[in-house]
Amino acid sequence: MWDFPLVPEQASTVAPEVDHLTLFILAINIGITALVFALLFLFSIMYARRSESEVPPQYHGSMLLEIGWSIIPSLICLVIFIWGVKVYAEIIVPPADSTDVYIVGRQWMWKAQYPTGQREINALHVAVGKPVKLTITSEDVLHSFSIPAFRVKSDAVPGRYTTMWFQPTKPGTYHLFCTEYCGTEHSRMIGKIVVMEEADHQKWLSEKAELGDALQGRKLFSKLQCVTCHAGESQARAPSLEEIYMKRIPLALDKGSAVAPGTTVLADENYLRESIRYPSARIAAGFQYPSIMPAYDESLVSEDEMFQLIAYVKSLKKGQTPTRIEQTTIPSALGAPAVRK
Amino acid sequence: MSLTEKHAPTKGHDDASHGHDHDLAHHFDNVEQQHDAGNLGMWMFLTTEVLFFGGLFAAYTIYRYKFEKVFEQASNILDPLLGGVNTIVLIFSSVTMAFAVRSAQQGKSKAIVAWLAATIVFGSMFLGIKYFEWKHDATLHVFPTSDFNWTWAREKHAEHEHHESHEPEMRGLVFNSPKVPQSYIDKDSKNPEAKQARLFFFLYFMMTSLHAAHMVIGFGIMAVIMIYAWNGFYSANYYVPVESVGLYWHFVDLVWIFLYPLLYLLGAHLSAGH
Amino acid sequence: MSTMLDVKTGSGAVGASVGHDSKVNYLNHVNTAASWFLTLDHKRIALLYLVVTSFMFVLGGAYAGVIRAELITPKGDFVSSDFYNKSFTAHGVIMVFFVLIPAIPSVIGNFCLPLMLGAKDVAFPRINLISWYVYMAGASFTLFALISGGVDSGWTFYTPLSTTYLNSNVMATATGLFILGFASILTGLNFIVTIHRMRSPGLTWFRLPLFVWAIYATSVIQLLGTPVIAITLALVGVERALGVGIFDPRLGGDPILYQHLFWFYSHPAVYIMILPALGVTNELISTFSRKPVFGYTMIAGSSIAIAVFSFIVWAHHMFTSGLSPYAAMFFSLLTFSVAIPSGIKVFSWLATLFQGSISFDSPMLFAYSFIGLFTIGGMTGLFLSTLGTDIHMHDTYFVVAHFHYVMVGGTIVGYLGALHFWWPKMFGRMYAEFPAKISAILVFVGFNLTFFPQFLLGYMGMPRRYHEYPAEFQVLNLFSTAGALVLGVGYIMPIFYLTWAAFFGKKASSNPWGATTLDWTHTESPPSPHNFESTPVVTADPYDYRVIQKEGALVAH
Amino acid sequence: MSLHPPAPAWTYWANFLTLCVLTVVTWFTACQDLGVMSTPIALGIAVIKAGLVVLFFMHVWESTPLTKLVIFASLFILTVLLTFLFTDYMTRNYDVLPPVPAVSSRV
Repeated sequence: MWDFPLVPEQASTVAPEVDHLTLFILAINIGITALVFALLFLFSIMYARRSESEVPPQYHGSMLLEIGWSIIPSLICLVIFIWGVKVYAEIIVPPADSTDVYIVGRQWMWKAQYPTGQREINALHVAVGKPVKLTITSEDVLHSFSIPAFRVKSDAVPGRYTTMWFQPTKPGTYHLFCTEYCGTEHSRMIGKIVVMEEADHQKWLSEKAELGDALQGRKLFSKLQCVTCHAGESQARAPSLEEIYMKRIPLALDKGSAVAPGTTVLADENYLRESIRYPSARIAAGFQYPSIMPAYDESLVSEDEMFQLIAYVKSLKKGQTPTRIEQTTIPSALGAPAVRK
Repeated sequence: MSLTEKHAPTKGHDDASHGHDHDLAHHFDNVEQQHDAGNLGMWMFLTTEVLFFGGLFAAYTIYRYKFEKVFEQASNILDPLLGGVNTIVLIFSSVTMAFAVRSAQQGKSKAIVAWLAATIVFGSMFLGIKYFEWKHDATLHVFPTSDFNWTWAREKHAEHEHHESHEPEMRGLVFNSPKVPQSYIDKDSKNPEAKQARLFFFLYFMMTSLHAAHMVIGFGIMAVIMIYAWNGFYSANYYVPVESVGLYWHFVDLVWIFLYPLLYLLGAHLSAGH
Repeated sequence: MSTMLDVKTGSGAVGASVGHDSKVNYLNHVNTAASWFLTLDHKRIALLYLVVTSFMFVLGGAYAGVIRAELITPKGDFVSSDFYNKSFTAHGVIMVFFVLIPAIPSVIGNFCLPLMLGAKDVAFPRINLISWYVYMAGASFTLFALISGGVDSGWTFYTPLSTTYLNSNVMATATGLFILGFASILTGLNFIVTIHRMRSPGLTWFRLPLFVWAIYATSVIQLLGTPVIAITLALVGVERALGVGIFDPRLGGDPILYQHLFWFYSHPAVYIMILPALGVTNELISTFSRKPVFGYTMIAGSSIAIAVFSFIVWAHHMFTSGLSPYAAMFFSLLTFSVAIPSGIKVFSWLATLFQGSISFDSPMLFAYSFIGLFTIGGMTGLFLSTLGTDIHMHDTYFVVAHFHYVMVGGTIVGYLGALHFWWPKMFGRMYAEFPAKISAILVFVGFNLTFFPQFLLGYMGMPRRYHEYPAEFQVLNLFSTAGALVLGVGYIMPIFYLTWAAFFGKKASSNPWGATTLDWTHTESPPSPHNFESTPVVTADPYDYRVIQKEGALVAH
Repeated sequence: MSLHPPAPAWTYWANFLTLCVLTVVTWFTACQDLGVMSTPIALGIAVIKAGLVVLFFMHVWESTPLTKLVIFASLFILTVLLTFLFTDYMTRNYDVLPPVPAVSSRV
């Protein structure tokens, strides 16, 4: 009964960073708290009332002391803040070579899907030493994807994407919690993060393989007739999507709008998503407002399908836009589907 | 909310015999203290009102930033001319209110009643115009309920602009909203801008109805004060309630001064050419 | 000279100063039901508040009991998850809105403020009474919501859960809180005007007792913050009723905006709770060490600084909620600004004790307890304002422990200290010192036993609002529940001995503690219906213990 | 005795006329297409109008510094609410810091 842990496992690259900062703040905490308690104790003994008519010296303050205990804590706070931002930057900025995994939360389960098509529920299998970037959304209410062993957490917000990343350092099984209260079965919206050796993870991936996300997205791209306008030609009625991901897109200026000239937008997942759900929201320069593109809401493109479309757009290289009549071969970059056993 | 804290001489705590003068509540030392306390209290109350409407203004600002174009188009549905006329009517009621307070400062009780009555008349005129605006809004299906239809609203609004035909529906007091055909509902359900426009109209109705509610409450307070004034309750030494309702009414005016450009004028330029 | 000595013991032997047996006081001058329920006397209104907030505290505590009992085992075997969720919601709503926010301002503030200012009453006695009835109306709605099925949104009412997905009594609760907001606003308004306009001759701003400064700062927050939560809850209500999507992403709205508006009030609300307790502590530390509060100006200024800063830090509740990282850094930096004035206060109290003449009466024990718990609560706040560590600790039990240290260890302990301090003034009778000391110690020990393990749980990653939890967290949860039992006993004891003392305790003198503020030096215990025989004229600083000695002003009326 | 001598009546009428003129001006400018300037102009006129109402109808022109402080405090907090909200909304679409080099080169 007495062997219970007091510190969670350190299983990601940021975990030691967070723990170092925690220890630093803890040291300051203990230092000041101990000082306060010690002085309380000391003064209580030294200055306990000796006689009922005792009148202690009546003085009102000391400018030096007061300035001292305003300035010194301020400086300490500044140090903590700067260190905190440094660790925060590590926590939120994923490395360029991260693997994407898409997470959809709903009452009361987590769905994960890999770009290569594997799907799982309330679990996430990842390889040790490989950075993973999660793109998270929710189908209903707010949730929060929390892995204490990795010291990372991000809310799942319906209607938009949030991201987080981690790089596991230790094989094992760790807790996955929903930490944003989401209704009756909130405490059952839990799961496990399984960190495997890379070879095991590859094996696991191939066992679970299905049609890749990008490939699924390509099918949708044809089925929804996106290709009719996004033809990848300069005369097309809609912008080419080739290699558009993470580019800066100049925005169209239209009458009466407050968009300043030269405004650009980063074509990240959130922008791609917005352009599918609300095409007129931010239109690329050179195209008409309102957009001729119909808006694709949840009934036309579900959150899962949205991830597939985005995966496809992200994978789209120069000259790979399919022609209107399907005849090109499947680009190899999309992760050829493994055959199910 | 009138900060009426004066006690009639026989009421209040049971020490009315302290030799206070007639206009002074027992716990104050003199009439200046009493007046300053009442005045400060009313200003404090108005600060909470600023923040009360401030929450809505914050929501408005954020959504206007996010859905700028749709907010302009939605604003264009409203009639800036009617809004402008209403602005002037409301400002005029503020003038009459200012004169009511001025009469109170001079200790002219009957004049207070007259000016307050004028304020209520012009305030009611404002609400009357508002009523006909809302009635027109009902025909356009812009009430932000499930009945809202953006496609319909834009189409009907364009028709109105071309024919200049406000007249027929202005008759009668009953709200009358023709049924929207299914095709419009289908169109709306595929158009996310409909949701954004609905947000604009939600904010529009929320803000204007909250404003109107404040006016109606103001009428009630004014009515009570008119009765007191008629009976000579106020004097040049004691007129905090009149002054307070005056501050309140001017505040209501202030809110409208900001609502007018934010709600009505935002999209006025879109139909500038017609 | 030696009266102080006698008076201090609070025994019946202080005949010299106590001749009030036959005197008329605010408690006995008239005693019909109407004289209580329609009273305009700030002292009686304070007692009305005392009764209802105490009732609410017991009710909220009972819900806490349900939570702690459920968490004894990792499995959800004591109550259903639905009832568990309703319990923590009820616990939060009742404790935050009906106990912590009104407790010190409405009970202690209402009672002491005019006494400390040398005024006959607050500026607007009728509005004072109205605000109590508004409180009752709000409480009725909320209790109705709880009785008729409860509400399970959490006290934060996060959208879109509260607006679209729940079918419990969100509407009734939101209505109750909307109404309650006006009680808070009216009280704050009344206090500010009172402090500005009702001070005695000679009582300049820098001669005010520091409790008055704290109440002033609190009232500013109440006035400026509360209307925002009122309109936000109104929006939630309208959205629920009409299905408008102002906070619902499916209808174009933004759930994060709700959090912004909610915390714009609810973060300052934390200071509505803690500032008055900080003010009380100034009075206690000074009185029981017979020294002027060290750094008066800085303490007064820090109360105002906390009130202003409280409005610029709200988004630190949202670091993981999809806030822009730039905004996160901005708010993290600003958040540290609140730490400085809080630190100033703690250090100043220590300096006040230095070279003092410290006596350990029960109010002082609560004040000590307050300093200790507030220090721990405040210092652990550093983890949560720091971005790098907050990401891990957000929405875990670490946060729960932190805010309980501040809001319970701070506010409730400060409130208990204030009750013990002013009880003789309120009822003219002394309570038994021994059980009071036991209670103070039990509260301190029980509190730490309950909430310290939760820091560890939180760092381990246990999320808050969990009905079931992984088995490895059980040991710490057992500690916590055991501590809650001790804490419960510590809380229940005062209800008995204080109530008993109010009716049957030994008569108290007008200034049993040897305090120096007007409420002690110039009024009877209990005060007469109009507080002062004649308007007092103030000629000295608030905490000068020599003056008292020299002039024997203890008994001078 | 009177607590406050009343202001001359013509000040109220002059104020009223100015407010009416400003209302017409704001209506007229709003109907022109002024691009990004239209909202600042409309709000600027609204602020002037509000100022006139506050200063003369509400007698702040001749009021105590305390009243002015109260007004300042409420407007200050309102400004904090409106501007600080934008620290979030205006920076949401920024690049999230420069991308970090690939892990392989870091470890």
